[in-house]
Amino acid sequence: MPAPAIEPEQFRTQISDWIMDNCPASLRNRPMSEDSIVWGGRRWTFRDDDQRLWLERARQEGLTAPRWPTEYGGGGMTRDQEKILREEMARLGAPPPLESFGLWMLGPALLAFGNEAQKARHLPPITQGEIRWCQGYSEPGAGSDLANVQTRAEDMGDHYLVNGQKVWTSYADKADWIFALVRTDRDAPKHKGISFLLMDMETPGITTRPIRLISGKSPFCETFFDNVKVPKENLVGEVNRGWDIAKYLLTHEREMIGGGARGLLGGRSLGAFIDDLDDGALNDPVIRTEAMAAEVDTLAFAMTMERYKDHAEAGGGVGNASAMLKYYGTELNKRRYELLMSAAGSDALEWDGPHGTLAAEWLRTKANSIEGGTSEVMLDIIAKRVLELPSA
Amino acid sequence: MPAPAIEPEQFRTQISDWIMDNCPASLRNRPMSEDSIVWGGRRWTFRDDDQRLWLERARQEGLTAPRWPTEYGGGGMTRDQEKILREEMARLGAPPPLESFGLWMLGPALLAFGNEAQKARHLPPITQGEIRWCQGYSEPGAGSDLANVQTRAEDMGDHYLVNGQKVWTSYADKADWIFALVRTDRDAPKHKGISFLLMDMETPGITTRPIRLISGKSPFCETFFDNVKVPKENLVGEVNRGWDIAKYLLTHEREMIGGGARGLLGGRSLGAFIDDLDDGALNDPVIRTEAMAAEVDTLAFAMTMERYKDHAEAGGGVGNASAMLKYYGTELNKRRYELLMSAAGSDALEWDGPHGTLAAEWLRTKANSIEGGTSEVMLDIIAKRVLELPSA
Amino acid sequence: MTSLLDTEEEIMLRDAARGFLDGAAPVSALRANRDAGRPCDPGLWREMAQMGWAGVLVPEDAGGAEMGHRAAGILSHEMGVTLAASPFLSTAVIAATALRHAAGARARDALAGIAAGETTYALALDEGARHLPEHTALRAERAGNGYRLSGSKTFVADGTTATRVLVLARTGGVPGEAEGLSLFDIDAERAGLSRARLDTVDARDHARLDFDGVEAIGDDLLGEVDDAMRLLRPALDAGQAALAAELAGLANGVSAMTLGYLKERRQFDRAIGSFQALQHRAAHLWAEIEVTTSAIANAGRVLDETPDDATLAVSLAKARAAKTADLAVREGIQMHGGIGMTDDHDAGFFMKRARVGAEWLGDYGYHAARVASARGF
Amino acid sequence: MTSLLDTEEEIMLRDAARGFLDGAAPVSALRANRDAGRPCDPGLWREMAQMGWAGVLVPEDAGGAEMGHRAAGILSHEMGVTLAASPFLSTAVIAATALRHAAGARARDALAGIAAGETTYALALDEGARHLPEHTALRAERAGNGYRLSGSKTFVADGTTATRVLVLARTGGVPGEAEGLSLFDIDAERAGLSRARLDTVDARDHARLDFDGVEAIGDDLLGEVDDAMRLLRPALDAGQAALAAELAGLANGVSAMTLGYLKERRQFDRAIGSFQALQHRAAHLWAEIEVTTSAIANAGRVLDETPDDATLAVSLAKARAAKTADLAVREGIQMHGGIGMTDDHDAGFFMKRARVGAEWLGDYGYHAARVASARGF
Repeated sequence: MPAPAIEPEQFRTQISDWIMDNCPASLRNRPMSEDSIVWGGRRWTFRDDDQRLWLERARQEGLTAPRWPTEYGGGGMTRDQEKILREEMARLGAPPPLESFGLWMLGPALLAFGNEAQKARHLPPITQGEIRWCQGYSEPGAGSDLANVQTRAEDMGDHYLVNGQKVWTSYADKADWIFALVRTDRDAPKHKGISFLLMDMETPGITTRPIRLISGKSPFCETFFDNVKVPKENLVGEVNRGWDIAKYLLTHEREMIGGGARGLLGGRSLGAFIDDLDDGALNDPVIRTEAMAAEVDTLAFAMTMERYKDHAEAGGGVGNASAMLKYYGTELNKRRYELLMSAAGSDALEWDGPHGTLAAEWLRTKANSIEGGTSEVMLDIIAKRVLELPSA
Repeated sequence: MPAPAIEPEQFRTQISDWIMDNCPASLRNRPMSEDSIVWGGRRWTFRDDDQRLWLERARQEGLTAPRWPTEYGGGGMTRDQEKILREEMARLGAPPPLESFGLWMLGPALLAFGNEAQKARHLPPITQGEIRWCQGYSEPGAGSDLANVQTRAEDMGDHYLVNGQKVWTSYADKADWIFALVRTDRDAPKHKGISFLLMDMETPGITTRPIRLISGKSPFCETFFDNVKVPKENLVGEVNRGWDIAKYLLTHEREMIGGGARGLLGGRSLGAFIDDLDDGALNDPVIRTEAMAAEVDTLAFAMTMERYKDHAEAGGGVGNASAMLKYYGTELNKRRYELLMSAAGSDALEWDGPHGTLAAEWLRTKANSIEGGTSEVMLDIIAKRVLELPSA
Repeated sequence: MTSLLDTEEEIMLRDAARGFLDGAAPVSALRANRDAGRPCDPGLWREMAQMGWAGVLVPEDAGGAEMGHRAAGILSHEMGVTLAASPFLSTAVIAATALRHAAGARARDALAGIAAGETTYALALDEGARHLPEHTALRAERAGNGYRLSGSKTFVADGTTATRVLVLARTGGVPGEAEGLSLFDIDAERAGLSRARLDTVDARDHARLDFDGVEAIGDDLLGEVDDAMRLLRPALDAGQAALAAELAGLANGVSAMTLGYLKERRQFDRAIGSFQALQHRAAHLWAEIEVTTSAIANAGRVLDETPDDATLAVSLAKARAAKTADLAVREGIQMHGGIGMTDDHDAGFFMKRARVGAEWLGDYGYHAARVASARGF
Repeated sequence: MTSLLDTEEEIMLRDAARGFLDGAAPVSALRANRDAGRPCDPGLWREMAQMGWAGVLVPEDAGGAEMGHRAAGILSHEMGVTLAASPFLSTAVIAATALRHAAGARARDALAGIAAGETTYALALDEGARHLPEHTALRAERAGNGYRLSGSKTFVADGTTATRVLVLARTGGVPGEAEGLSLFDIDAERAGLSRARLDTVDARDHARLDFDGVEAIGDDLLGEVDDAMRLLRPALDAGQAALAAELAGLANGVSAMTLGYLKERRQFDRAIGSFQALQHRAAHLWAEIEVTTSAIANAGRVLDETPDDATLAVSLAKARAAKTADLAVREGIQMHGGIGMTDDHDAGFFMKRARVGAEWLGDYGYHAARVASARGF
């Protein structure tokens, strides 16, 4: 692996050589699918030895978390170096060795808000793929109002006692630990009495139940907390200041979800997809008109993702404008799937018919504009924080 | 003319005979145009003698206001008889002998809220076409908030002293009298201190100035009141209760404007219109798709007008649902004109080019969803009064 | 023409239907059927038949109630409100209309069977992903005194549960031509006919039917040979209008559920229905539903009074209804937020049925094009 | 490819342009020109030329600033913000690009004339209501050493004020064919050429040009005979991209005006911008403008870096810009209410120019179809 301070072109050469030497050929240039993702964790089973080998080699070099400090198993890279790494992996068709909510969400939160002991304890198992995390934000009845946290953590002197319920906890039934928002002060204003707590899912009193969606099975769960004892050292940041961490992570999440629209149907045009579904559909002026409009908007949105990414990478950040990406990307994606369903006609109406899981995917897109902040909340954010329109 | 209590079919025969005998042939089955309308009033000049003759004959029989009492020059007809009259006039191509804000607006208001002296003084000149009225509601800066009346009428003992300004007073420069909302109590809550006042436009202190719109010349004016002395007998209804009359008339007006969409392009299809503009335009899938959608919606809206009209005539009234007609009709009309402009291409961009006044008509439609209550106000009304959604 | 307003009789019919369906076929019944793998509830149809719904279009002399297409639309609308699954559309509307246009005692007997609730029908029409009757390729070849049917049909509503099948077959011409088509009325259990249920998102009975040399005797031919369209055209008009009414009912059903949620559900310390952005969208949706309601009433009126001119009225109704139902379910799901995305909630059922109803018997583009063509462009 | 973000140089150019136009060509200047019957202000163009705008695409060796298409887009965008009328698009973008693709000293001299602000051009292209270059019927017939041009052109931007005219003429083939077209560069005062201004809603210079046997000598032919598309294709790409940028600027201009109004204007005792329904619509409009901004930047980038692939990028930009400007002006007028409908207010100018800009050089449907075709459907 290249030394940290090195010329970009040399770095690129060394990285690409290393990938070619170390990424097993069986993994390269395979289409992405649900079972090609490595989530890690205590109960993880690899699909095959090559998958395990790739993770072991990559984490040894810090490539599961390229920009995290090396002391926690990160790669210690600069922003530009990470960009080169991702470009070379994409070019060579090497899959990500590990994906996890720990890498995406908890790690950045701990690096920004955690204490030294917490970083030392929790970051290495994340980079090594040993502990799988899930996120406990939403609660039944709270909906878009994430600050409406009812799950309470009572200070019992040497520990917190947690009681309550979370919903929409992705993969809670498969995760080892959970990071969650809990209410530690019931008298304070809504946003002020929230804390950010880490819990081992094996702690007595925690149970989970999968949620079935209108589109079928889902990774989402309900998670119940019944007199769960949590050591006080598991509180991240200051007590009652958890909303700051939550906000930090929400902006982060929004960008990820909005970006989904870009890659979903690969680089192919909508017209090509529709032709595959029904080669006469584009003769219908209604479908042709909508396909052209959706194609125009999809390409322009992809350019917008590029522009915002460049802006963020140039150090400008994205901030509240990320609400726009979330809003536009998810609404566009819903339109695209409505169009595909129309184009495919009655063949698309079966759960597993001539077009496979198209119907389930279509129904699943309806959640895009709800999860991670509804479209309405995104529009509120744009109106108030970007356009600075007055409050009522 | 037939006697009031008569069988419908006999009534129909007598009415149609009368129309054929009395409506000059030169007026019948002519296309409607700006200069075929008879507004009446002190300064009115008829286009020709037949136009004058038709008004004189019709008003003698009370046909300018078929359902008003005969003592005021009305026809004393029942609702069903008036319907038959309108049907026969339409069938025989007889134009309305007189149109006026007095017939549409002030008359109904006086019949409902006026005292005997006011009815006796003001209704006959309306039915005879001798006095032309205009309406003074809106004020600069008030916009949709019609109750935000700043024009004040001070009680000077034997008269009111009126000072202020109105805008959007249609044909104020051609009208003889104005009915206006004025503020008579500046300390009362907004809706409580308003009165409904009648003023002769020749009273010293009243001046008007025409408003030019983005679409060109318009019937709208600004009207200024500078120490105008108004006799107290010109107050309609109770002092400070003028808002009740205004609301009554607003519902009335809304139905008229929303209904405009129906007849605007006659019974021809949008496709036929587009073909006239550019016979290749419908080959464009975008234009074809929008034309089909607008045609579907236009026909369905026409059926809705019919359904609501039947409902109103069956005595069910329309009430707040009239907000829907106003909203849907005006928004649809805007869409139709946008489509016509697209279809006509660059030929439509001239003020007076190959397609005549199409550009001016297109721009004029933009006011439809503003005047008589904006689309936003209509949606508020539907949400709160029809759907009974809660207030904030 | 008569008024587009419901008559007093019609209002009573609507109220009665609503009362019955609220009790006998609420959305929870659809859920129970789905979870049990049942496409519909046979007992429900018996009750509907007893109320005269099966015979809504059957002449009185064949034991029907002969209430007409407006009444059929009212019943269909109310079934849409609660997503009630029944053979109503295929049997009582489509098959009954086709049979009424076929003369003779045989058709009269079949109509009597429908009115009695004993016979149910499926219409086996389309062979591909779109509604294109004239693209029929399934062949009916002369064999002795009868015919032999070979080919496949798909997306056949009520295909596995119906006791009889109306099948559109080609006796002449080539696929793409409206001529050369004949309509057969055969027993669903006949040898050589295999029926496989499709696992559609609306959890109703849609099937693929394979005809492997199925025999049809002369009496099975409905109407004249090569002249299917004379029966099928009015049957499709009636079916499309009733389906439009169902979709309008569906829009009303999901919209009532959504309005209820907007009034009850609190977020950010207020009822979400007090947020003006949602209010305006709800008001717009209501306006669209009102306009569609008129088109539905008009389609029923035209079918009852001047059925030969029905194309414009029917396609207008179906085009409007498909779009309105789509808007209603999209707004319904979005306004319900996460809870509406869960299978435990009923909102998803409306979205799934709306999609199936939009495609069946011609999608928005198909009907919009027919409106344009009827209007001369 | 380079980033879609403005470089520091580009930000400076944008700020400088904005500052200049705010002072020299605000919307009130357009109003004054209109009321005086002037299509544009000749003094303004001299100033623009002095700042190097006329030569934005002219090579340095011909006295130009050679800043490229991204820079042209930035200038065009800023002119859209204040609705500044100038010969920029016809002359500095379209004609300059065509001339750059024509070789030789004659083209170099013409480019020098453009950069100096001395020569202005109009492109005489379309003959009907739609943008269809290949439908050109105006004939150029051989006459001695030169040609004789006969026919008519319409909707010629800057047609009455330009000193020269680029005219697309048919030297072979028949209307409808892209082959057989030639491009002539002739003096606007030449005998037989009559120019009549059209009274268009945007109050700018659009004209009908009648060619009654106008003589063109050999030197007036730009490029090769029958090969106009080699010059015209890149010229149109450049013009369409710059026009898209102008429309995006227009959307930004009217939207800034509307946001200002929403913040200031009070109704029902609160700022109207505090009404959530208007907030959501304003936020949606902003999102659309952001997405269009990316497409505009991309078109400039592609024209500068890989101009042979520009069709997709340019048509994408023009299609987006037409739709976005349309939304911005419709929302702008509606949100301003009555005041925006009066001629005394500036909002109407944006709506009128948006409509003209949407049609010129190909409307939404034209460009959306080109995007589809470039994407293989």
